Amino acid sequence: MNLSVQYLWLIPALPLLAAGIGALTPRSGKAIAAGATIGAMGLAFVLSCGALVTALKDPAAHLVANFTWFELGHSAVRLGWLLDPLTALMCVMVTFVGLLIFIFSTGYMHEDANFTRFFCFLSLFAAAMLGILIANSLLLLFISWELVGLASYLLIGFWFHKPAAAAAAKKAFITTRIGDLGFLLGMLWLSDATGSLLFYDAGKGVLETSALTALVTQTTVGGLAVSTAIGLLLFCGAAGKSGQFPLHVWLPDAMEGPTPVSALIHAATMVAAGVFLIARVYPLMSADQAIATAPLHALSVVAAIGAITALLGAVIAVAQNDIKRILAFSTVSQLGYMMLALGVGSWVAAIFHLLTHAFFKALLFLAAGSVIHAAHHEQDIRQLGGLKGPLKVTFATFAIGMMALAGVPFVFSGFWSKEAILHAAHGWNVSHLPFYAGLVAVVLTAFYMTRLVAEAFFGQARSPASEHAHESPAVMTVPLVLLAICAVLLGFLGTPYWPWLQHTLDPKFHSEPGGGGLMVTSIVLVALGIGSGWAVYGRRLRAKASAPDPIEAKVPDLFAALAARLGFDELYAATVGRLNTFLADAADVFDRYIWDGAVRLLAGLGQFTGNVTRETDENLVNGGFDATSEQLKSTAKTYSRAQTGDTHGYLMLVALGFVLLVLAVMLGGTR
Amino acid sequence: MSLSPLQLCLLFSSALFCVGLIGALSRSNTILVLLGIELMLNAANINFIAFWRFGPAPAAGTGVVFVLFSIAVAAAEAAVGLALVIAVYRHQKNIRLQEANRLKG
Amino acid sequence: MSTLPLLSLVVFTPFAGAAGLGLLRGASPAASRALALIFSLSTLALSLVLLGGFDPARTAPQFVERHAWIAALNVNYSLGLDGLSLLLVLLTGIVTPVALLASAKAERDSRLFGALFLMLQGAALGVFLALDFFPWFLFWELSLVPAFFLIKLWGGQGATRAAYQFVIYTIGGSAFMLAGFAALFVATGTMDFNTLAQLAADGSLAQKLAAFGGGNWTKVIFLGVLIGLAVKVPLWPFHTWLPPAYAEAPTGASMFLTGVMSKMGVYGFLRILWPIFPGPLHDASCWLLALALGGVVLGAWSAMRQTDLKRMVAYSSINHLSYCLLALFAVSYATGRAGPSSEAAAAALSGTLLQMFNHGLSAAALFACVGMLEARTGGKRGLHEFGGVRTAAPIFAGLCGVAMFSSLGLPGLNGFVGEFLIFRGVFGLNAWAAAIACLGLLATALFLLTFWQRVFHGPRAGATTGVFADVQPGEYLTLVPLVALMLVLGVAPHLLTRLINPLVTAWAGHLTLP
Amino acid sequence: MNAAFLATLSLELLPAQLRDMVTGWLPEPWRWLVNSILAIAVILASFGLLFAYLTLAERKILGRVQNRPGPNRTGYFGLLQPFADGVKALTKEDIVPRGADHLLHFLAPVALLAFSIMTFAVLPFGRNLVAVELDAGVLYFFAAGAATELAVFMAGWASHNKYSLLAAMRALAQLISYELPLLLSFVPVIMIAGSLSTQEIVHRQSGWMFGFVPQWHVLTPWGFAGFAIFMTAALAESNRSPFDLPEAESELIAGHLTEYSGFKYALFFMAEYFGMCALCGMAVTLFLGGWQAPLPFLEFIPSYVWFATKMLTLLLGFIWVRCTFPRLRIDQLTRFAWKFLVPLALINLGTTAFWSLTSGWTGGLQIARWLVAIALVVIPFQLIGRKLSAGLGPRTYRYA
Amino acid sequence: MTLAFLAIAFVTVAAAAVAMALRNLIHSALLLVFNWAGIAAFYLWAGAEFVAFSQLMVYVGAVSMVVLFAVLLTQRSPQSFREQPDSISRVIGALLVGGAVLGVLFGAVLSSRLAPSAATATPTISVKELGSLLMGPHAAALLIVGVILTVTLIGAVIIASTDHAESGKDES
Repeated sequence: MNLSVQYLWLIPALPLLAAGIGALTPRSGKAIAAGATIGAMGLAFVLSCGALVTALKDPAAHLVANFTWFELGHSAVRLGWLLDPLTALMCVMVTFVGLLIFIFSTGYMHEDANFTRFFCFLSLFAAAMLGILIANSLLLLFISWELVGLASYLLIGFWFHKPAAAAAAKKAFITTRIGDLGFLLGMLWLSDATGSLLFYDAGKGVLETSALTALVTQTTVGGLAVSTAIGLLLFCGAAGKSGQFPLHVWLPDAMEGPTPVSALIHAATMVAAGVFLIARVYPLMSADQAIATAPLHALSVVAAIGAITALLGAVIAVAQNDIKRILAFSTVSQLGYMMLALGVGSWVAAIFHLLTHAFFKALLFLAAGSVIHAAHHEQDIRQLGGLKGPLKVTFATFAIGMMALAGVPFVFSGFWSKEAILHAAHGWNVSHLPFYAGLVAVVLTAFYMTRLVAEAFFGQARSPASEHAHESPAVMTVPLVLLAICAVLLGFLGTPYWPWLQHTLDPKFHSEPGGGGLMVTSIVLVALGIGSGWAVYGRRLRAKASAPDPIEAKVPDLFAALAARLGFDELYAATVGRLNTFLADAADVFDRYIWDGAVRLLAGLGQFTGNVTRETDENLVNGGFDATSEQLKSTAKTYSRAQTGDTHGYLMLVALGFVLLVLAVMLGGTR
Repeated sequence: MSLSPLQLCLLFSSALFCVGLIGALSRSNTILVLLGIELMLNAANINFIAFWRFGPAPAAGTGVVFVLFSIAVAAAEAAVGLALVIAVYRHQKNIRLQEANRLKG
Repeated sequence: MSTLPLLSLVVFTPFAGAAGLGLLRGASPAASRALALIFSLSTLALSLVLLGGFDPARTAPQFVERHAWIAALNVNYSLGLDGLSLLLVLLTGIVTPVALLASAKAERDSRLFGALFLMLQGAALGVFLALDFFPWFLFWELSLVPAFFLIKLWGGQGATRAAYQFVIYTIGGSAFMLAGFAALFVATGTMDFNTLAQLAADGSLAQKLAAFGGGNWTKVIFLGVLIGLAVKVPLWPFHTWLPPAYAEAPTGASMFLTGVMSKMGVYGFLRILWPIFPGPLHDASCWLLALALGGVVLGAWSAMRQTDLKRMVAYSSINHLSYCLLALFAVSYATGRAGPSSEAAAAALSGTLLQMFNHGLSAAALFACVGMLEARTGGKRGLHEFGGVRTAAPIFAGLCGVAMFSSLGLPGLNGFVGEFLIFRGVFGLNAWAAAIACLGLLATALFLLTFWQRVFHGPRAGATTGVFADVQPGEYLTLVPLVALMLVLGVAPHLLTRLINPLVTAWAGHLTLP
Repeated sequence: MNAAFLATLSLELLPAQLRDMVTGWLPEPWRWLVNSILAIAVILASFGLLFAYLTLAERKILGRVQNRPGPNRTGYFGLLQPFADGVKALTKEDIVPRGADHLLHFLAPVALLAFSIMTFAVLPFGRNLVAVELDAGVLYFFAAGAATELAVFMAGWASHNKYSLLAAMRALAQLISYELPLLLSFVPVIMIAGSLSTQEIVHRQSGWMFGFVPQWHVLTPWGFAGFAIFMTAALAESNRSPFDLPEAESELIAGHLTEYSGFKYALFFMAEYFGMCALCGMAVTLFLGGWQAPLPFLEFIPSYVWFATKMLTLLLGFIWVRCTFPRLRIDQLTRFAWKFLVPLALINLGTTAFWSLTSGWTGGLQIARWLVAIALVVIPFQLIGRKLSAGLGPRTYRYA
Repeated sequence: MTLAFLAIAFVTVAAAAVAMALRNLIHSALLLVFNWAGIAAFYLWAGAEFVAFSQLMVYVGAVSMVVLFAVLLTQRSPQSFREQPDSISRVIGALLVGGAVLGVLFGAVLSSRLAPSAATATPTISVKELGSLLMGPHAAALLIVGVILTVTLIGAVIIASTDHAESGKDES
């Protein structure tokens, strides 16, 4: 039964529907929510297999179904679905692992009050993750990317009444958001440069040759090719989401969420999204390889960051005491490996490692989950111990997961995928540093995993919780077993001798011969790691929980630094945090005093002029007026005295006047 | 000195005018002052008739007409003047002109 | 075009309602509230009718009503509706009833409150529909009066000062605008926006003004009108009146203020400033871009510093509105420059319109939520006075969460579409501006999440310890429509873009500098 | 005295011819002087005689009316009574009160008599028997008349007696009050006659209507009203009968004449009668057609005879009025003048104006003209009359 | 002819002069009336009969009455007619001024060389001519004089009348 690309949207739609149902069901409807979620996930898994069948028919083809989201100016914003082997494989992995984790979490979260809301968020997360996988448009990918961020926020902060969880959720969201800014800018630049955001659109798509050549030819600031710049910006998003070196701080804190969440998000899917993104836009990322003269190749940056993160993750993991923190840091380092693989040019190896890692890391987390479940939420390995006895199945599956992760040769998938990466790193012509980092990381991984197993499972129970530990119910242990089987079998899909997986992903893939020497070195390194681990922790098992860690005894300050995650959180708090508060204060002060001040000044000015005009009005104008009227009155008085009131006098004057007049006329001689 | 009849009349009227004026000025009794003024007015009328009779344009009777009007107005004036005198008297109990000087500055 | 004067009806039904309420002496509070609600809903109903009759393809104003008002001064009462006005009328139609509902319980003299609110709504509709400066300015100033009384009479402690500052600051600004338009009128003899726009387009406006007052006269007038509008939007340096005004205003009033009143400013930019002064706007655009960026970045950051929730939401609305301006200024900045595909300009402009609409919804919803918090705790709205509200009122937390994430610009909700388009447009027109603006996005996320975390997450503490009721039936009516709209528009933005796209393309089309 | 002269001798021209006989031979300026002296002498003589016998006639008629014989002791039927009075007046002692103003006391009767006599100058006794032919004759007549008040005042004032002064004031009030209706009543005649000269007025009244009705003014509605007002005013002017308040016995003794005795009193008496004769003469000239004959066939009787007969009838009318009418009180008198006579006279002016304007109407209109004129006279008379007596009603006396 | 004129003139001026000089008011009033009669005679001499008669009627008839009444009404008791003599200085002043005016007028009249009129025919004016003149060009003046007369006389009556309200007040 094959699923054509038009119906591809069903895969994410089903979990979304389940999430909707979950949101509407009241708290009491636990069965409904769980049923809907798991059912939807199962169906999605079946559909994914169908999609895989169609994709495998023609691995090279990119089946596309595009549609218009809304008109914009003369053209329109168009989204679409893409089906190719990468999508299909990832969908199958995500749906399968998701299904197992959902089943596990029904048991794990059984007695939690907000059970329904938990499942609603889980299926929301699954839908978003699947959205990323099937997206044929960078915009749709970005939308699902953000929704995944939201889901992770909701899930990490699920027990929001715990302030630590709430803080962790916020931190996760903010850090990924910082990465997403880069992603957004990259996307904007891409859409501006090429006019569309669709990957494959019958020739006009972004990842198709015409757009790519255009991008490569344009250069931007610092001589970088536009495609390199966009690639780097997109890589920021990926780094944020996959917890790469500068933005990895949120991953360990994300362990505050329930273990299935950690398993689902921080092992299998979300963190893998970053790698998937780079893999998806690999043509764009590798476009600038052709230009030798380019000052910087996007992929070399990816490789560098990958190497650093791998090394960093592994080193810190050694000094962690919380079982989930150790696994978190191991995820960080494994993701570093995948980025390394992408950087050195072999995205196929990265995807192969991604798939294998998804399974055994999910296994480890779930096992840890069942340990915690069993040990009544005790997570500190120093408190645990001697669980080998009571938790037989958990111990067995945990051991398988540990060995796959460490890369125990031949039997476990981890070995083959890590082998492929190292092989690719070895073949990288730019520089060998990542290769050496990879090797060191292999040793460290082996070391801290054996420490973990030794501390947690061997020796005697060191706390009341670990004493009464009892095996988890079947609903939890069955997924563990299934995962363990996959962790083993999956490796054989991509061995150098029968690189089926690589071929399906990249038909042009050809495995170079002579990997044998490399394989031997890695086997030796793994053995070295496990041996030293056992040597330090296996033989002299810890007596009491409070006993100092052997390494801590030897190198106390280094161990303390590593335990404190190399102080990145404090560093960020110190720099970004303070800058942030400083800016906030500055803005507020600016607002409160500068602008408000200016307004108050203006008002004051208005009042001042008001007073001035009143003053001048009061004494200048009125005063002058009074003075003149006074003057007028006095002159009037003098003249009024002439009015004597004596009529005779008046008549006398008239007569005299008459006389003078006549004299004047006669003498005047006007005749 | 040959005086034309006109000049004679003018002399007569100016004589009458001056008598009226002197009377008006010298007497303190308001009624006599009014009578003096009345005299002056009549002197003017005499001039009118003199100029009508001996003046250049005897045909036009304006001189006579004006005398009539002047008589009428003078009569009215005399009536009002004397009414005022009576009012003043009622108020002031004597009609000496000097004492009716309330309207001074 | 039906003979019925639809637009006048739209503008004057609220006024009629206000008058009716004024007359009804004996109406009980409930009756007057219901009456006020019915009248404000009338706008929504009429706008839907308009929507039905609206032909998106035609960019010229439709349903035009034009009557000579003061023939001597060539002033006529002309109303018209194009994509932009329709959008804002719809927004007013949605936000005002919701605002009235949100402020249902708390009002003392609900009859006067209803009347003032309807007057405010009528004035806002008048501004969005007037095509001639005279009626437009009349409604522009008229809207201040009810706003002043609403803030002053029903506001918090500092209400009087805030109301005064708000009104005087705005009137101060609009005084410059009035002077500018007076000069324009004297030079050109008309106050009709379309004719002025045509004059500006064919360049004769500049000559007329030059002839009228000398070379840089156009700049002076442009500056006057700019200040008038900038104060209203508010453009960043002129915004200090907004936080106290929105914070002190009662819930309903602040919802309306942030939902509709601030849109008047942006509407003014789009309707008046940009078409009539493309040249000067282009010349000044680099400065204005800086100011808009200031608004975006510093607006968001100062929001972080606020402890009073309402002031925080107020600053967030400054931030969001600055995005709209950012887009407009970017478009005008790029007008002269060769090369920018009109695609980017179209994206920016439609982004502005959508952002206006979406911010209207999300800001109003946020204010409603803060109002509800306030109502439950007797006026408390400090950031640290709550804790674990989500445990106490999960549904309320859910709805408020959606509103918050929508204003955060989370994809899938309406906020994202607007912001994405703005960024898509601005990036195309001026890449660095977009880059800096992204910081704003981060800051918005930061302070909103801090708000969410402090208030909703964590154990039940502070004011939420006592009885803390979940969403009441009345409050459902307030939040659910908004949230539903956010979800619907987030998924299917073409409902809105269908209306405004032809208009925006037309605008983006004639981008050549005259 | 040749036949031609006798042939031309006719009664009509007799006086003129007699005069020419006497002064025919004098040179021009002298003849004028002698003529005027002659005229003065004739007028004085005739009117002096008339005065004498008038007093007698008055006392005889008064007696007969009061059913007593009247003076019949002096000569047959008392004909010599006037000369007896004259002698009495001359022989009585002329007393001048102490402190009185001798000059004025003497001057008063002289002035009064002088002004009365001056009025005779313009009366047209016959066809061309008028002493002075003035074209403003009527005006001269009333100007001279107006001076009589001055004399009355002098009399009242000069006798240094409170009561005579008061009486003079009352007499003056009466004289002034009635001067107005007197003047107003003759104005219509001037309007119709178109001239102020008395001869012209009489000539205007010549001619006959319907062959036998003379064109006298009195026979026209306005004329009759004017004549009635004129006669009443004349009665008052000469202090006669109903208006003889000043020297009424029951009032202030002899009014302003109390301090006069002997010849001065006689002079006053004479002046009064002269005034009465002059007024009757003027009434005849103005209203009764002067010396015009009443009927055409009586034309042959000389004009001065007509004049004399008409005047005598009026004088007898005066005397007759004196016998019948009671005396009016001073306030009734003045109210009668101001509130009745003056308004009527003014309205009469109106009717005359109507009359002169409508003179052109003929036939039917002629009758309408008469009717309207009569109405204009009668209706105001009724209205004002009724209004005047409205306030009177039964009189209430207050005894001191 | 001038003999008559001289006689009239001399009598009139003498009457006026004596009137002004006399202490006894009534006598001076009466002399003044005589003066007016003299002026009327002058008019007759000059040939304007109508004016003479109206002068007689108006002045001798009416104004004299008003003057005499005024004199009577303003004397408190009979003996007060003997007025105190005016102050000498005032009389001298009056004489001086009067003399000056007289001198000036006489000088003016004597020095003026008005051409003696042809005196063809002694101009006479009949009442008819006067009437037509009054009613013709001077009709307006006539009406106005009529109005003035009525108004002033009513005014005079009001001023002089002692209506009860006012007099009561005064008498106290």
